[in-house]
Amino acid sequence: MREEIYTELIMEHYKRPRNFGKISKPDTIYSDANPLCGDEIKVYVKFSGKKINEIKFTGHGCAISQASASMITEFVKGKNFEFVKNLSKDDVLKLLGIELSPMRLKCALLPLKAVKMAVYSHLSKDQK
Amino acid sequence: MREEIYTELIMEHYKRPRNFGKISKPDTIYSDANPLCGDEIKVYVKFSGKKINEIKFTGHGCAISQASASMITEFVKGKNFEFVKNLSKDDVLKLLGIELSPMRLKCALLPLKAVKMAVYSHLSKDQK
Amino acid sequence: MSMQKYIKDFPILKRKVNGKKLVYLDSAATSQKPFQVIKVITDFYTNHNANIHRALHTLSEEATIAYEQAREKVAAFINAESTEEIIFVRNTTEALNFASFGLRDIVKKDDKILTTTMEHHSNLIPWQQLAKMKKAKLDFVDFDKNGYLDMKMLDRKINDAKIVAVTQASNVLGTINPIKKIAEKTKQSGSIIVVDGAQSVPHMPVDVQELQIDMLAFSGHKMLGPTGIGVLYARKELLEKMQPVLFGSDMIKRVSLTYAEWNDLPYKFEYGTSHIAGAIGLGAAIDYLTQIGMNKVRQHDIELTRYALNKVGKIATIYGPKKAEDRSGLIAFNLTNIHPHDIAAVLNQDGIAIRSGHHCAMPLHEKLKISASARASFYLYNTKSEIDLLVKSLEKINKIFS
Amino acid sequence: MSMQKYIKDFPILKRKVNGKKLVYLDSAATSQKPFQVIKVITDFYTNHNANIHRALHTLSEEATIAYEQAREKVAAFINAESTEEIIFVRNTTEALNFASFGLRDIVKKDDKILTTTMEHHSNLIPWQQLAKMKKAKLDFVDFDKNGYLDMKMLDRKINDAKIVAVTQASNVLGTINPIKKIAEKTKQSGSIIVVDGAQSVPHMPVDVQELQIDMLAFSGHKMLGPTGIGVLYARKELLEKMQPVLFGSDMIKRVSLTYAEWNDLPYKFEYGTSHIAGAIGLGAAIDYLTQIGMNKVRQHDIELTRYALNKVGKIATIYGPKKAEDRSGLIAFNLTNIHPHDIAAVLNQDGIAIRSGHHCAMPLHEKLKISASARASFYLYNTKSEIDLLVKSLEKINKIFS
Ligand SMILES: Cc1ncc(COP(=O)(O)O)c(C=O)c1O
Ligand SMILES: Cc1ncc(COP(=O)(O)O)c(C=O)c1O
Repeated sequence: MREEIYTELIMEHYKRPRNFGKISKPDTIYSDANPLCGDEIKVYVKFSGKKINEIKFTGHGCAISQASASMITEFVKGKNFEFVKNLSKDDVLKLLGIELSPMRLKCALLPLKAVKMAVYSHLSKDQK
Repeated sequence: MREEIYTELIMEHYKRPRNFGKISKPDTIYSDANPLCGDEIKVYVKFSGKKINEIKFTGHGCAISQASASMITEFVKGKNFEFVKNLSKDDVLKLLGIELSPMRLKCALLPLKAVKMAVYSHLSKDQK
Repeated sequence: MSMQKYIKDFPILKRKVNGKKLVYLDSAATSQKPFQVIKVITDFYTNHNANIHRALHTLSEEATIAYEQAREKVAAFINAESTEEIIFVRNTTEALNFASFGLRDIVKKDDKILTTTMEHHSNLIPWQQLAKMKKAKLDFVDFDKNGYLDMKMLDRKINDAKIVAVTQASNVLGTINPIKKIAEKTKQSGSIIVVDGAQSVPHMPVDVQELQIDMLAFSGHKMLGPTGIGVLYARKELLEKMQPVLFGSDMIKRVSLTYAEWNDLPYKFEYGTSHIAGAIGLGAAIDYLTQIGMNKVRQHDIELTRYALNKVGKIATIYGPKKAEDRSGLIAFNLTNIHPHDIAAVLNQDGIAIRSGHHCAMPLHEKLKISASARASFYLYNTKSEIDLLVKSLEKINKIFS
Repeated sequence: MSMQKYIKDFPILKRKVNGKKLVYLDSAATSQKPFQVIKVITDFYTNHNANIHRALHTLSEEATIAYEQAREKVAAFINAESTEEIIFVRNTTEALNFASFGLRDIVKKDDKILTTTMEHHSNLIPWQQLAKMKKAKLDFVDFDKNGYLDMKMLDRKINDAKIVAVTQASNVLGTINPIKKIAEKTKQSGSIIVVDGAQSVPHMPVDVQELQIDMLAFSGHKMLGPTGIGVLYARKELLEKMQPVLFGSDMIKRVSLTYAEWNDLPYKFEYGTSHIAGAIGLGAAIDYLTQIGMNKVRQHDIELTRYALNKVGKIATIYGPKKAEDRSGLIAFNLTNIHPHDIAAVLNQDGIAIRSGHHCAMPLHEKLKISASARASFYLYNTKSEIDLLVKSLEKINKIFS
């Protein structure tokens, strides 16, 4: 039964998301949206060297996307580029602790996509 | 059985069409085509007053359209505008002496359409 | 309710979803199909399949006749003057594109195209694009806080409009717009009225002559018909002035390497092999609806909507008019502090299918200051007890998320 | 023959026409459908019907998965690198329109678009229109008296061409053009090659990467699939540069009243509700063809064509190459002094379905100095004994008209 996607863990993160908010003077900002449902996310990152020093997000979305953003930002804080680059769909699902239908997967993966893009865009700025 | 559309009468008109050819200095010429099959017809008419004095046609098409052109031109020669205007699908079928499927009907009716348009276009020139 | 006897015609409604009997409340997205429609499609492929307009053999004749009969059924259904005015297209979106780009020679620089802020994207983007292409102006009529079109604003803006593009029924607010009134105004100002009938034609009697509509777009799949088929109606006189947008085989009379002459109406706008089975299936859907009677279909929508406004209205914020008579058969709503996705996901656990999101009406949602909504939409096969099930489930969701 | 066992899958072939068993020789116009395809369509409407990409409920998920699986099947069938390169459209004609108008920002004044004199109108008119719109030049490669493309003329004309639009198989001459060779030349000159695959993709293995094709258009209805669905393949890099031609809902990421941002590939080119059942049906048709093997399908075509060239060639003038290996599975022909319509009409009396006319290739017919031709076309369900029946009937016609 998929009702179990609304686990205590998910609901807890949804109701009290970690890292929700803005960073003043971030090194990079990245926004993305899920056009099919209107979910939006904006990721703010501050780096120290190759490490993610601070990360926050704003936006709105369903419980899954909000909980996912909360958990992923928590997970990558203090980690380096390589770590973020290697994060996969399965890592997100492991964090969330649930199984998802393809449609719902998009909700869960939007934050990961945004975090990766934020990191990549900083990386490409660096190399210029 | 529709094979009977190739009656002796039809085949006779097809092989020896009446009024096939051009009129030099006609009062009006009208061309039409059946885009779906490539049948083409060009009708030449000479009037005396309100009467069709001379009528000929050129073009190419299947046995049905050629026989129809042959019979219709024969039928309207010497007749007046009113007579042509009132000609119907049924008149053509009566002339041909056969029944036709909707698709084949287009072949049979192309000459009638062309003759009518030739007459109308002359009429509208007259009224200007 | 008097529609009860039709439910058995829809095989999918016997399905279970997550162990529960399916409650399908997403007909505004696409309707379900009665077996009468499915059977006609199957029968076409099984017994009559052939290309149309192109061959003299029996199958081709049968297919052509069936296809053109479907066109007659559509013409009769909306009371068009002639079958020449019925263009088969893919869907409402395509119809509206053909309407807008078909008018490209008529719209000049600085001309005004007037539409509304309650449009589906499909009745917005084609006009945005046409305006951009021709450097024309795009202007909007707003809706008021009850979801009604602001007719005063419309009066102010309509006089110098060249085209007025408006939906007959909003797919979010449910609002049914006074098309006849607006059409009369366009007749006075000499503008062209293009009506998005995606949510109206399937649900109420629509008579293009009585309403004085110049162009009307709608989709087969929302009115019990198959996917991939829709209709653009336009008055013959307009169609004659309009340019085709896409080009190809059947729409041509004569071609040389450098020149092409368009075919007669309606073929001028139909390119390549048509969706023959789709048109025939739409014809069967129209037969089905006609046999029930569109007035009865409309009446049923009103009853369900009134019931839903009342019951769901007690626990949710519903957008649009308060009066069921002014609405089509749908309600878009939100529960406090619960994302519509989560509503839809939990409802699905109970076998209830609704839609959540912006329903392809982002500007409308922005105006309502929400990013998304949940929407339950009804058709002739829905019942009041299904709405009761919806309410029960919504109450449960409120509990889970409290 | 080894295809015999598949005939029973096609229910329509059991039909009688004018009291005779149907002999269907018009597959180049549209193919018949095996029950496996019909069943998938019926099953969709009966058990899974919903709109796609838009809702979270189970039916919508099932429909979306089935639709996207169909896209994967198409991608695998022509060996596209990614499903992002597969755009579902109405038919070949629409695909070629999206190709031509999609390139409108790339084609400049005086640019040359090169095509051939053996094209179907669908691969001619869109380029005529694009050339007109952009004041570009349209040039043509001729075919020789045996129906082969004049490769010397092509060599002379290809160097400064921006786009080369060519059919892989002629629907009248049957000629299979050397697409790989032509594509290699376009790679040298930096031009884009657009291939009309309407008559090739259903009948032979087509590998877009191996052939180095930039864009490929084909129709579902000619390859055992339903009507109303077709495919535009284009390399991702090209699709990214191309502009959408029609505009609407699913192809959009963000919209405001004055601005729209296109969605990711392939959705950027799919507007409004897709022909969901059509795509799924096409997927089933591809499964069917793949299971037989496209090499075997091709081999069967060659055998039947060789037989027909020999037998029909004795009493009729057949156009195009003499070698069956260089031809697709069709023959267009004429009997002396008998109009093709009359041939078709009398054949129909014997239950034999062929096509007569210009087959949407007027310029080709002009080049051949004929106004029309009769065409018999084959597919995997046809047999040599059906060709024998055709020959017997043609002999009879010669007698009637002598
Ligand atoms: C070579 C060729 N191109 C294009 C087409 C057009 O296909 P459709 O009518 O499916 O768009 C056809 C079929 O009629 C064809 O034979
Ligand atoms: C008001 C309105 N207009 C247009 C459309 C687009 O219809 P389609 O997706 O069939 O093109 C819809 C349906 O989604 C709609 O509700």
